[in-house]
Amino acid sequence: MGVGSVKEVGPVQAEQMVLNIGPQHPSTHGVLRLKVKTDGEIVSEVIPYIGYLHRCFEKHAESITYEQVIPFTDRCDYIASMNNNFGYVVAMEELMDIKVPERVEYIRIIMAELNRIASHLLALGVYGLDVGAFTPFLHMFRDRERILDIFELTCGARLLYNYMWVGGVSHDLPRNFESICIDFLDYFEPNIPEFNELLTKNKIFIERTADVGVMPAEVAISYGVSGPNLRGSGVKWDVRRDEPYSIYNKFDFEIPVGTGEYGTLGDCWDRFWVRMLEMQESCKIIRQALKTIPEGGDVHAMVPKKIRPPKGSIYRRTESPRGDLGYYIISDGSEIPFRMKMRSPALTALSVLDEISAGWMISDVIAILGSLDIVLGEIDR
Amino acid sequence: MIVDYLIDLIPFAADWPGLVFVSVVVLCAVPVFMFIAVYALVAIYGELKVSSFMQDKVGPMGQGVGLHAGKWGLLQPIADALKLILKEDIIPTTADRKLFILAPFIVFIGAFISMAALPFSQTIIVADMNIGMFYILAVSSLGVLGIILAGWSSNNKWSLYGAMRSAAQIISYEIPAGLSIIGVIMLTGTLSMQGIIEHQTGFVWGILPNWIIFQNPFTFLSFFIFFISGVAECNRTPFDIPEAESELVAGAFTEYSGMRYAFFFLSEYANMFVVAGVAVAGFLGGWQSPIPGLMDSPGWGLFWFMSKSLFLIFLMIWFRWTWPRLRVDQLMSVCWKGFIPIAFVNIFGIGLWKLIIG
Amino acid sequence: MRAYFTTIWESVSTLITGMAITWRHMVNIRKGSVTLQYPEERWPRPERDIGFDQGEYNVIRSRLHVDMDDCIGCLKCERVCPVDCIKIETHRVDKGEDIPDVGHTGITSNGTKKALLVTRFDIDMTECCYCNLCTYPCPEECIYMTGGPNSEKHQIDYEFSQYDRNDMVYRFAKETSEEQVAIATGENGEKK
Amino acid sequence: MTSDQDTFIADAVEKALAGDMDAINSIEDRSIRGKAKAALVKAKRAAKAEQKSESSEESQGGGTPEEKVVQSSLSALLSSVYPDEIIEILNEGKVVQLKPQKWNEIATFFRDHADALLDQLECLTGVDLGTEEPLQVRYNLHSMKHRHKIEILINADRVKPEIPTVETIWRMADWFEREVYDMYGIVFTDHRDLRRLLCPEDWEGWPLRKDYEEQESYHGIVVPKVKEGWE
Repeated sequence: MGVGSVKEVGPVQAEQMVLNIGPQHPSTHGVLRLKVKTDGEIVSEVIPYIGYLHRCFEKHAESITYEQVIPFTDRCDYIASMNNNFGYVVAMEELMDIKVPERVEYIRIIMAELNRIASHLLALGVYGLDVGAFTPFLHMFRDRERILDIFELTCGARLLYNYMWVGGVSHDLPRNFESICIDFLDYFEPNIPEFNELLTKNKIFIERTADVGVMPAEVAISYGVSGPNLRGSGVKWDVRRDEPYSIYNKFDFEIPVGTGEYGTLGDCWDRFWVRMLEMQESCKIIRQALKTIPEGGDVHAMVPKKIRPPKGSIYRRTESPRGDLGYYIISDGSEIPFRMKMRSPALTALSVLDEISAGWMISDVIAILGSLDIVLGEIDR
Repeated sequence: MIVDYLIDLIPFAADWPGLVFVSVVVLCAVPVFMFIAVYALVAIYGELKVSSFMQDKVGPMGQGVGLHAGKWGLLQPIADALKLILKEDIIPTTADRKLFILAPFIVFIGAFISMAALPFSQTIIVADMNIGMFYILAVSSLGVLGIILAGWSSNNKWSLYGAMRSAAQIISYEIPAGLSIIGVIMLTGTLSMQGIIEHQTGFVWGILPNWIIFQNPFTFLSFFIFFISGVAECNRTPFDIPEAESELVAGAFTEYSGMRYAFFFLSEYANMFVVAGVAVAGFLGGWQSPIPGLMDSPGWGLFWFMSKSLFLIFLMIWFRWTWPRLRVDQLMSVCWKGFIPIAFVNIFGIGLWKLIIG
Repeated sequence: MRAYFTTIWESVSTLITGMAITWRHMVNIRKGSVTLQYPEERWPRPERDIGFDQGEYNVIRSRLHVDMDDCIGCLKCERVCPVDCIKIETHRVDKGEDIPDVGHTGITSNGTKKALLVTRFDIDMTECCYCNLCTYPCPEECIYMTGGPNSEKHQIDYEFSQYDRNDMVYRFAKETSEEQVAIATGENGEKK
Repeated sequence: MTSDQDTFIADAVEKALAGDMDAINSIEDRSIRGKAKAALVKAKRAAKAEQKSESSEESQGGGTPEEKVVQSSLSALLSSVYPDEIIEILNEGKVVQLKPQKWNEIATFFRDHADALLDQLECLTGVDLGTEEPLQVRYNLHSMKHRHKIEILINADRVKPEIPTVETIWRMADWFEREVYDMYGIVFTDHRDLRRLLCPEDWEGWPLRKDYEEQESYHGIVVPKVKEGWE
């Protein structure tokens, strides 16, 4: 119970209290420790301490073969494993100059977008929990379960898929996939307005999130914040559209950006709202993909049994539900990566926390942290 | 009433007044305690089930005794209570031991002795004091003392935050609640609970019950202000910032476990009942039937009082599982900028109404 | 003043809208409930219309099983495992000969003649990451996750929980003493 | 293997190259099918290599013509302003290796110059090039306005690795530099808060260096090298 050091704030001597939020705390979304300096309820400084979930992904990747890395990418961002697989295989295929069959590209995009919806559902639901609303959380989990069912149907796993391989996917889609997927979309899309009525447009929720934790666009770019957090600040930037990978340029989808409808541009509500709209866009992409997916054919490109990329390096980023997920892969021509760096979007999102939450209350710090949608598995890797 | 009745019953009351008084108080206290315990089990079960249904799940279920939670999960609250009682009682080494032990009882006593003035029916009331309403408002504030003690003695920052928030909140929300009650007292001209209820006898035009809530538009508003302030005094969502689990872990109760935690739990539910009971007595006609001629014999009084109170408790549960939580400063501004001005306008309006119309 | 009342109106209306939604869910619980009464009801395996040879597509992630009669001891699964949870020891024996003493069959169900006696095939399921990588390279398809295409042979087991951590190490090879191995391997006795 | 089989495989591969993959997929025997697939891969690779050598002049450089212009213009801009700082321009101007001394100045120039406007630091990677080689830090820069990118490489001495910080220029570099310091021990001079990021404060050694040796024990906890009974 140490009381913080006495620090001079202006002309008045105020005693600051140091508060440890975490590593075990209900709303740190994992094992994160925030050292918060407070003056009463007002927070003057937030210092995140990370590394409690550090599993040496990068060191470990230097001792296993390229295909063995994929199960470990699953475990980095365990909420959106498909997208992590996707980023890795896109980078690897670019490095090895592999062209995968078109059906594989479609399958990958369907899976990645489904996982994006699942990830956003979790982010939004848990955010509701952070601001005290319990029911939307379980409603969203109910729908997320159905997406996980689809994944289980496809690849047997519900959370950590190891589904996308270099040069293909592990299994073809089952024949009843399309009807099940359409069923889900028909069921899910009408639920989004209900979430909005229950939570997004709720006055208490708006009061808690609008104008809170404003992140201006310049700050966001400078901190490397990406994905829905950046778009919440009004920057129309999406790797899927601006640096198209796979076959995203074939699909027609909007990039929702924050508008500051209820408060200032770039506040927590905008970030929340962007995620809500993105789920609709993902539904649109999935519907298009299901309509045009080519039938039949092998789902594995011609890849040598032992993956030995040519000597060289590549940095490729893809759009994960949390933002720009980059892989920096350096190959020395052997079957083991020479260097594997994962640029995780949640790490940059967490680094901006101190900047945007100083001066707010403890409750707001929790709300801001939740709106950044961090996953500690990805931050610590 | 019951107290008076019992004292009259004992023939040698005049000889040993002290002894008789003490035994009568004990005789009354035991049933009230039993009532709170049973009611809390029902309320916890209700809360579990209602919350589950709202979240598209079925809540505690089972096949029978010994198998999970009994038929429809009816044994779940009993299992919860047993678990809490049997759990190890942990007192942190750095805690202020005496205060730490004392705090849960103070909180519980506040809720417990408020029950003494609640008119369950025409006859079932422990003591119908002539200052009944005032008494309830006074002693129900005792709970905040216990919460502050709990927060301070735990020697934990989360607890301290919870306690301070709780104190600020309860003290603030006493004001709109009290101001709303003033309107009732202006109309009835009495502080006695039974007197207030008797004032609400009869029906307007033979249909609309002559309850205070329906007597004029200002009292209608008053009821909601009183009820929502009451929700805030019970620390229920959306005003549960003292124990906001996503921010303060468990607020003032972070360090408590087992039996002591159960007491906080019990007093939260008891407080809910007190708030609901006062709202029913003050605005909703107490133990009187809402429909002319339907079950309005005195024996049905308990039924009507309980069903009205439980309905209000259901409302509180409904609030909790629908809405997010307010922030601490918003909570204050809702109180000081929203409720208190409206409450003052209400007093003024009720007075004018009484002067001009009634 | 106007803003004051607008705010109040907005608050009341949005809060009541929310309450209406939860009410709707509460009264329609019979239709909307998604609960599975777990020990009585099990999670149904999704209906899967694969439409191609199931032997090639082991679409399940559950506990691993090895058909030891078919294992030729090629170590492919051990090598590919990213978490090193598989441990195999083999000894050279006469090709294609049955050795009933140590439970060794000479020829697999695919017709391959075995040249190695597998004396140890341990899988530590506490470490398994269910990535399914080991089942693909197996030339005899003898290592697989139970409950998939081979579900007739092995009932799916959700929990496979144990009271002792060591019981999670599945030992598939028949226990053999050193003498037995020495007799079985004969002059080929070097350990591989 | 009979010559009969060989011709059968060759047939199937030819068909597959013509676009009829079913010819291979329909082979009943697993082993023959595998061989056929392997042969197909070989054939395709040979075809690709041929194609490449033919069209190497057009295909390299990548991307659309405009992109190429922008790419080269960034490195050209750099070589016109800071000719002495450049060690090497690699990969058609997409990658530039710089000397560390003036890196901070160049970074500011890159961020603020109207033709560069590299306002986003995509990624900051530390690399250990080998036990005898120097350490390296790689910066992937990107402009949100011009939509062009460049990669900067800066080497650091292995014994006393020091690189100027760009933490104030791109705030993202704050934590990424801390991570590189944590993993490689590269000191970013003038960094305001250079602490370990992921490892504990009292961790010994720089884990991602190629010559890193694991600790025997940490705070009395023995680090298991080999799993018990799994030798």
